[in-house]
Amino acid sequence: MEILLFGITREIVGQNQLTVPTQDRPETVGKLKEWLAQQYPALQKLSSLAVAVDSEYADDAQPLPSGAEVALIPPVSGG
Amino acid sequence: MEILLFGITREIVGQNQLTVPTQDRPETVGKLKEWLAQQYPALQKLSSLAVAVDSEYADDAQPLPSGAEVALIPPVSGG
Amino acid sequence: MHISIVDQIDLNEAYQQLQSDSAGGVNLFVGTVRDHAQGKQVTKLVFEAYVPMALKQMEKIALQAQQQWPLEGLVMQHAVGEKQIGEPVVVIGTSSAHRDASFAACRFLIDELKKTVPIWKKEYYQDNSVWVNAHP
Amino acid sequence: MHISIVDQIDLNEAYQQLQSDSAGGVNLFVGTVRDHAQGKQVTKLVFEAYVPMALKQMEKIALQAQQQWPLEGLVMQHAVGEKQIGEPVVVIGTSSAHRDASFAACRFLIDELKKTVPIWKKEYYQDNSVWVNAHP
Repeated sequence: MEILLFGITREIVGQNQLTVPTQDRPETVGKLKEWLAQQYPALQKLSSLAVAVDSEYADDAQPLPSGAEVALIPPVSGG
Repeated sequence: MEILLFGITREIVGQNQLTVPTQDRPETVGKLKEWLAQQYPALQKLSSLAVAVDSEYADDAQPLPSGAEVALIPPVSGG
Repeated sequence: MHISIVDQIDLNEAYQQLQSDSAGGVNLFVGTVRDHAQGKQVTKLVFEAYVPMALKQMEKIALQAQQQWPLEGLVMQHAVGEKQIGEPVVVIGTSSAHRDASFAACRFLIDELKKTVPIWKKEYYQDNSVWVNAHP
Repeated sequence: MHISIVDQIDLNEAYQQLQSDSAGGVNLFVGTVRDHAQGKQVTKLVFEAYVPMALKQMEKIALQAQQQWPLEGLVMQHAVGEKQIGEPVVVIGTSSAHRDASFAACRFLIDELKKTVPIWKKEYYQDNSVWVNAHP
């Protein structure tokens, strides 16, 4: 599973995209966040970290079907 | 004494400027308004009628020195 | 501050005059000629101003706004003469470090302008014309 | 409604898109690069967007505004890439028959954009740079 990265999450991970290994594949947004917290502790220091599934904000219970576009959304600062 | 006219006051009086005859010369803004009410009853039908002396709104007690620029200010509608 | 009575509103000039390195927010309000008023079809408007007094009143309002809010820039342009549907007739501009001030000051300036600045609007309809606000 | 992520803000285009014969009031809010932030001298900004999601979120906000106020026109442009001091980075535009609606909607749109639209700003100072809002 590929995860799109933006802003500070790209710098924390050190890549433009993050690949979650098949054996770790999380079934929900909540599980993905748990995996990320373990792999990249610096993500927990952010003011907030949302996950978007198919370009929509997703809550922890939301499933992550294969083929979905998944992205990390650190605190926004447009405008 | 010359009185500048704008908007609907110019149409009511039928001129761009109004001359108050020397013998009628009002000493205050209040007296001027009384004279105008007699001469041009249609002015009393306006929503409001202010007088400006030297480009400032003037109250009824304000004197009208010779040489002052006096203007009638019907209800404004800019913007 | 930049205050003027003009034949043609110049929105780009207004924006340039509001530019400031310390400003993070710029507000522009543009009043335009609407095609209807009082339930009637409007064909055109004509604006007339008592220019020296209008400029003085606009300056007073502008000073009040500057006292109330920390503004970087302030613009008031009002047009006179004949204006067609869609044409701009007034532009109010404000800029400030943060947007609270520029939003609030912009609203204050247009509201006050409409109350006290000696400018008059004649509305032309298909069959007649009236000086707006003149009668109760 | 006209919603876009652009390299360069175009204020004149925004104003043209807000034109409507039924509109009497047009509001434009322009966010620009300020020379200071958090008490530091800013040298430049860089904006990054998750474009498809940003457009979707802007559209949601725009629909909310259209439901809340009787708007004739609505524009949201946000810039991405490197921006220098004084440059515009966002323009929000609204038009309506009466100015209450356009003022309120304009304020709502910029406030909501800053809360939910996936766009990120990196501020560069003399000696370092930070992603704005990233940390508590």
